[in-house]
Order: sequence, then C-alpha cells, then structure tokens
Amino acid sequence: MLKLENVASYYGESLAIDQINLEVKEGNFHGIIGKNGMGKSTLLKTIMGLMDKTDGSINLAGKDISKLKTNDRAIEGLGYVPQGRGIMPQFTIEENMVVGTFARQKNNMESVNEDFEFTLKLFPILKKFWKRRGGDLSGGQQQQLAIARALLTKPKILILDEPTEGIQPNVVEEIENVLIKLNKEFNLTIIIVEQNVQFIKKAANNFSVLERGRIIEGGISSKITSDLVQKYLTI
Amino acid sequence: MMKTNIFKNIFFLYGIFCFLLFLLPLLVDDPFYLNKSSTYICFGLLAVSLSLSWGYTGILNLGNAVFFGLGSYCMAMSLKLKTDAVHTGSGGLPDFMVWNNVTELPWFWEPFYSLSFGIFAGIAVPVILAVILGYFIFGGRASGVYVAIITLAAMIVVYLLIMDQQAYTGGFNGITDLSTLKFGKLEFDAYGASAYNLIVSVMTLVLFLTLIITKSRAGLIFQAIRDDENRVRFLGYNVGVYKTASLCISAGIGGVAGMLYTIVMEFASPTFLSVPLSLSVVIWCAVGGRQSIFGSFIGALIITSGQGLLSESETFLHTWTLIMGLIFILSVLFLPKGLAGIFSRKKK
Amino acid sequence: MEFFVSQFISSLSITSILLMIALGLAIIYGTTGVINMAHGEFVMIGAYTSWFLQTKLGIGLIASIIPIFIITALMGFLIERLIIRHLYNRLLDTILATWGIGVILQQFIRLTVGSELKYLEIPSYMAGSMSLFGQQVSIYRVFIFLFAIAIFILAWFIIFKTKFGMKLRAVTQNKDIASCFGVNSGAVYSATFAFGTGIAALAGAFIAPLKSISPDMGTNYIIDAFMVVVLGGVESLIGTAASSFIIGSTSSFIASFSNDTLAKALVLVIIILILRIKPEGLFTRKIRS
Amino acid sequence: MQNKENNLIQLNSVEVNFDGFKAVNEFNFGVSAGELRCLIGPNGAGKTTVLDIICGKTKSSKGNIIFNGEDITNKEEFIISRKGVGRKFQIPSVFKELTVKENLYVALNSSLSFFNNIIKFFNPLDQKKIDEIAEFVGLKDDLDKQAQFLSHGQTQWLEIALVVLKDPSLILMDEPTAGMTNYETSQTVELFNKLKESHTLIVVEHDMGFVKEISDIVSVMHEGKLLAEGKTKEIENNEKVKEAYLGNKGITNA
Repeated sequence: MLKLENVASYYGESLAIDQINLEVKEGNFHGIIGKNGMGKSTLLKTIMGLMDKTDGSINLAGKDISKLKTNDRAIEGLGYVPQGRGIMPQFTIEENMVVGTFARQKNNMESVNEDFEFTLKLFPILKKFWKRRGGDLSGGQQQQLAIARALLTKPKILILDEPTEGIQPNVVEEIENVLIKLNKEFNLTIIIVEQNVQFIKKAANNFSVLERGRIIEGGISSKITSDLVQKYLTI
Repeated sequence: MMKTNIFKNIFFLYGIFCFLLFLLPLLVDDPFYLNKSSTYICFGLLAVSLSLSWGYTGILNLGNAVFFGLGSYCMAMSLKLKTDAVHTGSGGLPDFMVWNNVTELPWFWEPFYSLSFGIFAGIAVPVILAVILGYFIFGGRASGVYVAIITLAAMIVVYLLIMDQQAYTGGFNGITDLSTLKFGKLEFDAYGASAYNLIVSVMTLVLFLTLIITKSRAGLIFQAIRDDENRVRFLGYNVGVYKTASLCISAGIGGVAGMLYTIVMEFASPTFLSVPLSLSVVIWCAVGGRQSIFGSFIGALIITSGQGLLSESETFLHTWTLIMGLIFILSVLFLPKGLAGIFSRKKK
Repeated sequence: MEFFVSQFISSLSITSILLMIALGLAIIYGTTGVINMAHGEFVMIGAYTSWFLQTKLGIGLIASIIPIFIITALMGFLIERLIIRHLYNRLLDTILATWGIGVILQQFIRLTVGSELKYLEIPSYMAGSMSLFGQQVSIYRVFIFLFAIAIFILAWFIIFKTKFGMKLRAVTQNKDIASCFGVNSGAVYSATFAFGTGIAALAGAFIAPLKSISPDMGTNYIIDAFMVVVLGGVESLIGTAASSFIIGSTSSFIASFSNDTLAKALVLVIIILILRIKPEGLFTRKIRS
Repeated sequence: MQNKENNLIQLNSVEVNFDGFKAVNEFNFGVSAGELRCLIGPNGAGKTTVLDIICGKTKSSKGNIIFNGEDITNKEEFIISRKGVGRKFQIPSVFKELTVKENLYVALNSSLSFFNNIIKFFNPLDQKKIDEIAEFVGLKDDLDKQAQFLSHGQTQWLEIALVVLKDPSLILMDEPTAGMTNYETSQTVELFNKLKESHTLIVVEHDMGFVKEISDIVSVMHEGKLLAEGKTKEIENNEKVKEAYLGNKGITNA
C-alpha cells in the first residue's frame, strides 16, 4: 500500500532522515518506535510532504506521490493524525470533522453521512460535545476528534503520530482498541509512531526502529524483545 | 569593528568620500545645480538616520520623516523671526499670523528669536518626541508590525496638527519667505557655495559621529538587538532603553538633516513630514542597504539625484519613480542587504 | 435631541465608509497575516476604474460594480502570485513589498491617466436628499450605508456559511493541518487576497463621488483602514465592524466641535494609547502563546 | 526533599495558567547551590514552562519563586538575569549576522548601561578572555565566522558560551543536546561536568543516556506536576515514572 525507497528529508539545509526504505502492505499495522528526537515524526511529515526538501520516491497504492503537494497527497488517500493532534481551536467538533471531509475523493462522497455515523459510534464522546470548540476540549477528547477527522477522509492508509502521548490511561485504552478494531475488522492499513512499545507489540504486524534518522532494526512485531527495547529505547 | 586594518580603512573611505563632495563647487558653478546637490546630501543624512534605527537596531520606523520635519520647522521659525520688518507686518509678527488675525506672538515662538535656540530645538524637539515614542512602543514591548504602524500614525498626528493649527504653523503652505542664515559676519546664501559647504561639513561631522557610534559597544548591542532581542534581554541589557536611545540618536540626525534642508530650500512645509517622504526614505535605505550607513547614504543620493535630473519631464519622472518602486520590491524580495550587501566585508 | 440625531447619522455615514475600506484589509490581514500597505492604492484603482467605465464607456455606477470587482480582484490575484507568495514567512517584509506595489500602481495611473483630479458625479437618481428621523440626509450617503452593510453581510456569508469560507478559516487557524486535509492553502491565500482587493476597489468606487479622485488619494485611506483593523483585532469580522463604529462615532463627535483634521489626529492618538495596553486589539481573546 | 531554606532556587506551589489550561500546576521544586538537577518528562509536561517562569520569560499566575533568598516572581527578564540567572533556549538563540567574536563580546561586556557603552570600544585586553571561552567551547578557529554559518552543534555551544560568559550562579539549559551527533553529545557531557564545579544547573533533557552521565538528582514532571524526584537509579525503576514517561510498562519482564 505504502512504499518508501531511499527517502531522505531536510529541515532547511540540515539532513533529518536518510536512506529510509519501508513498505506497509495493505491491511497491515506498522509501528515506528525509537527514542525521542530520532526522526520518527520527521518520517511521517516526509510522507505527508511537510518537509522543506525530500529526496527518494514515495509510492501510495501504486501511485508515485513524492512530487505531489501535501493537499494533493491527502486527496490520494492519506489520513493524518499529527503530533499534538492539530485540532482547529475555534472550530466546533462538528466543523473539525467537516474539515476531514475536504480530502474525500469525488467517488465516495455519497457515503459521507454513513461515515459520520460510523465514527461517532467509535467515539461517542464527540457526539456529546458536538457544539463545543476544539480549543476547549481535553487532550483525550482532542485525540479522538483527530482520529475521527482522519477517518472521514476515507483514507487508504491512516497515519498516526504518537496518538497516546500525554493522555490519561483509560482514554489510551479506548484509542488502542479502536485502532486494533479498525485494522482487524475493517482491514484499514495503519502506520503509527508510538512511544508505548507494549501497544506496538500487541497490535502491530511489523515494526521499524529509528535511530538518529535511520531505520536500524525492523521486522515482525514478535521480534520486539526486552533486550531490543533495552538496547534502543531506554539506555 | 574588531580588526584594526578594516577600522582604519572604513574611516579612510568615509574621509575620501567627504573630501570629494567638497570639491563639487569647484567643478560646478551653476547655483541651481549646487542648491539641488545640497538637498540630495540632506536626504542622504535622513537615510543615515533611518539606517541607524532600522538597519542597525531593527526598529522599522515608518514615520522617520517626522524628525526631519520638526527639525526643518524649528529652523524655519528662527529664520522667519530674523526676516526684516517688511515681511513681518506690524510688531514683528510673521505674515501668515497677521492674515489669521493673531494679535501677538504665541509663547512657544518667543525663544526662536535666538538662532542658537532654534538650532538646539531642531535637535531637542525630535529627540523628545523619540523618547515619548520609545516609552510607548518599547515599554509595551510591541511587535515589529505595531512599531511600524504606531510610528507611521505618530507622524501623521504631527502632520495633521501642523496642517490644522494654521494660525501658528502656517498650515498647508508652511512657513515661507525666510531670511538667509547669518552667523555673525558669515552669510549662507542658499544658492551659493557657502550653504553647500556648510551642508557638507555638517554632513561630514554627523557621518563620522554615526560611524563611531556603530563601532562603539552600544553599536554592537544595537545589532545584537536587531538579530535576537530576547537573547540580549537575557544577557541583562535593558532592551527598551537601548531601542529608545537608538531612536533618539536617529531623531537627532533627522532633525539636523531637516534644519539643513530648510536652509537650502528657504521654506518649511508639511510635506517635509508626510507619508510619501517617509516612504521614500524607506526605499532609499532598502535599495542602498539599510545595514550600512554608507549604503543608505549612497542609495538616497542616487535615487534623489535621479529624480532631480528627470524632474523636467513628467513622464521621465514618473517612470523613474516606477522603476525605483520595482527595484525596491526586488531588493525586499531578493536582496535584503541592498546594494551594499553585494560587497559587504563579512564573508562565509 | 436634534443634535444627537444628526450626530448619530453622520457617525453612521463615516462608519459605513470606514467599514467598506477596512473590510478588505481585515480579511487579508486576518487570514494571511499580510499587511497590505497598497490597500489604499486598490481603493484608488477602484475609483479610477469606475471613473473610466462611467466617462469612457458610459456604464453607470451600479452597473459597474461587478466589472470593478473583477478587474481589481484579478490585479490582486496577479500581485499575490508574483510577489506576496514569497513573503509568507517574512511578514514584516510584506509591509515593504506592498508599499512598493502602491508606488508602482500610483505611478502607473499617473503615466496612463495623468495626475490631474478627476470627478465622479453621484448618479442622478441618488443625487437628492431625503428626510430621516426629521433630518435632511443625502440619499447617496444612505445608499453607501446600505451598500456597506450589504458588502459586510456578503463577506460574512462567504466566510461563515460557505465551504470556501470554512477552508479559509481552517487555513487561518493552521495552514499545514488544513493542507493535510486536502485544502490548497496557496489557492486560498490567492483567492483571499483577490477578494480583499476587490472589496477595496468597490469602496473606492463608492467613495469617489464624495471626494475627488487623484493618484495619491489612497494614502489617507490606508491609515484609517489600519486603525480600524488593528483596534478591532483580527479574529473576527464583527470586531472590524465594531471598531469602525467606535472610530466613526468618535471622530464625528470630535469633529462636531472642532474640525475633521483635528478629529483624525485625536482619534489616532487614542488608538495609539489603546494599543499600548492591548496590542492584540479590543475584540480578541487572549490565546496561548 | 532537602530543607527549603538553603536552596539556591525554590519554587513554592507555582501555577502557570494559559487561558484555562494549567501548563504548570501546584509545582514545588527546589535546587541547592552547586547541584546539577535534570528535569525530565513527556512532551507537554511543562518542563520548558518551568524554565520560562524562573527566568521571567513567562508570568506565573500563582505561587512565588525565591532565588538566593530574594523573591524574583514575575520580575523583568533583564533584572532576573542581572541577579545571576542564565538561560539557554531549546532553539539556539544567537546573533546570526554578527561574528562569533562579536557574539561573545556582547555577552562578555560587563557594563550594561547604555551611557557608558556608547563611549566604550573594543578593549584589546578582552581578547584574551574571548580566546579562553572560545577554546572552552571549541570555537577557537571560528572567531571571525558569522554565527549563521556555524553547524547546529556549534551554535548550541556558542549559546552556552554566551550564557557562561555572564558567569551566572544558576544556569537553565533547555535540551542542550537536541540534534547533536554522538561525538558532540559526549563533548557536551565533558563541558557540563566542568561547569558543575562553579555553577548550579537545571537541565531539561530527553536523552536519558546524557542525563545519566551528568545528573546527581533527577526530577520528573508529568502534566504540570512533580511526579517523582531522586537519584537517577531510583527514578529508572520508579513505577509511576515508567508508566508516564519511559512507557515500557515493565516491558523488561515481558
């Protein structure tokens, strides 16, 4: 579904990530782990086209999107849940979700209401505060709104950047279950950057470890052992 | 500023430049052209004043012409009161006051009988306005955009007050028919070499003074404030004081330039502190290179002399200004350091 | 009582003119953060276009609304594409670049149409005056008031009730996130700039008959527009309307016992004082830095 | 927690409220003189905000801050700086267009008032001090280079030099090793151990390896509050800390 071939990207002139080769097959759940500041978010931003400069090719469902601008890439089928959630503070929950529909392709416009119902069933809390402003929501509520919004673009692949960071444990549980359900029951391809290695081990099919801007380890999720964690994550 | 050999040759370069300007009257004796050249030099000084506050300290002062205008009015008031009886109507009152049936000289005109007070006021009044502006802008830590808007608005307030108080300021047509400047036996005829030499000598003095200021520690701190104001604040400097000081020095230079301009133009008018002039000064600095005093001075000379030469024909003048507008935009987009940036000494 | 009514009417008239001028600027500044110092020149372009259409092609004021808007909007679109687009990460420089554009537009008009003053008569059917709450008021000024309200409601409707408006507000809040959801931020910025300049031109066309038209007429509008936007704060159109009213009524009140020039000066001083205490304007919520 | 009195810096139930959102909440925190304290915690825990309120960049809405026995709550930045508080920022803030030498000279200059700086020039005697500090941070041969042309690591060190030149008694460092290579990080460790001798330091950091090398005591922040505090070893095995921050929830025994 998503294929990166020796991709590198830059903040201004300084190299951020380099020689990235990564493939996420359709229906797969791929976890990106690694210490802070190693380029995990940079990798997702590169896929979205938010970096100053990017080399190498990025391929989505057989189509090369590396030349497209961010907004065209989104329309090709990227559902993005940014770090810090990126909720529009002055928009209500409803308006934030409508923003999600901007990237839908023409052919699946009729199923919009159906998708609205579906996402509201996944995250009932959103229905409760329908008219509340994004800026007045708690971290957990914003996170669920961010995921719902990304789902509404009917993406080919859902891209999540640390969705459980700084959120109280019970909501984390809920989000993790929703992601597993979306992947297992609805065959939604997911790529996720996550600090919580336990969740990746449980939910992901395979994973990659990022160190100083390069993928240095990867494979099927059962390969995540305590010494691997010890070596790359805690030190 | 650190290396002694560069130190010397910057001064040397300035010295040669000023010397060359002194030679002009020998090559050219057409009084009209000499008078025109004096005005270009005054504009050069005005550009230097903006270069110090904007180029060196990062204060985008869109109302820089207000200091220039205040300086010119102070000089005009002194010279007006020097004119012989014929012009001043009964009891030495300026003509425009008589027409506006003002009975006796307002209190704030009194001290201007003395020329030296006029000159002192020509610097003091702009500096006082700069201190007030400094309190307003830098006290409240307004951002770059607000500084630009507030300085522009402040100039317009002064402009409107001068236009409105016709009885005391001559309103729209300003203060005209001034006597020529006389210092003891010395007389400075606006169209003669005497006024020109006065202008160039004052310019030389101011140019060197400004150069010294930029080479002083305070000059270095000005540039540090331009680059990263917060870092300077966290090194213990009271940034508000430094910015106000930079604005005051710039005001003083602007006032001097305004006084010289009135001596040469023989009148003072609200257009000396108007938006179009203020805008032109910004253009001279941007094109010439605001971060270099010399660059801004040269930028002003080139553009104003160009306008002067082409002023006979309407179309040439407008095309020239149009081209200047284009060069201004290009320099904002691609050449933030202006012409001076091309051969500045700081390399990779 | 008599005094208050005439006072209120004259302040409404000034408010409507201020609102029309400031609206275009507020929309551009609010969305893109660009400080368009050429805004006055676009008002001037609107006035000259209306004069051209009226005297050369005999098209009436009302009929020329659409053409004026389109011509100037196209001009704004071109300028945004060629120049402004490169400066979105250097907002302070947009002040300089747009001022340069103002100079060019002024000189362009001087070279083509010439610098002598032009006059636009008020259309005959609006020339008279009518009585309103027992006051004789010029029909044209009432028309301007209604037209200003109409433009305001149109702008409000587009921004708050259409899909484009929602995209525009999304881009205002977070440009990157908006593009991550398929919104072409670049196109939104260009459209906003064109829309803002178009409204400025309409303001010019309708204010022109009240005053003369000259290449440098824009200069005195730019400061008024800025004061309205800066005082009103950029978060909401309502803020712009409210601050137009505040400035409109204050200046008409001061003008009633002194004159216009002094009124303008005092209003500027008041605004500078207010900005010292509340730099982000009167109508914005304190947002987390 | 040591007794509060002889702490160089003491924050008492401090709160920072951004329009309803409490970035720092009922925060008590004290560091004694000569100590190097590391402040760690997940993103958005309020670490940087704590540094901001100590040095005066952000105003605290409740509580007070005592530095060297004096109340510096919400004072102006330059006043706090003059009392001996130095601050290094997350995004390095140096004077881009000035040369390294000019950068250092702005910091080295002891007389702060405008009036005596306007009449003073570069004093050749200061050249020695500049060479010394340039040596200390490894920028000896870049003195005439404009700061904008330095590498990311060099810019971080230049900023550290600017702070150290003021010889503050308390130095606040915000993620000094962010974006540094391994070699540069190890250099920074050496640098910090030298600084420890004569300064008190509070370092906000993510790189646990770096924290281990330099820190005596570690404080862990979570959602604006102090979650735990103690020796580096204790913190590592503290359950609450693991769950909130290290995130491997006892993975070690999986």
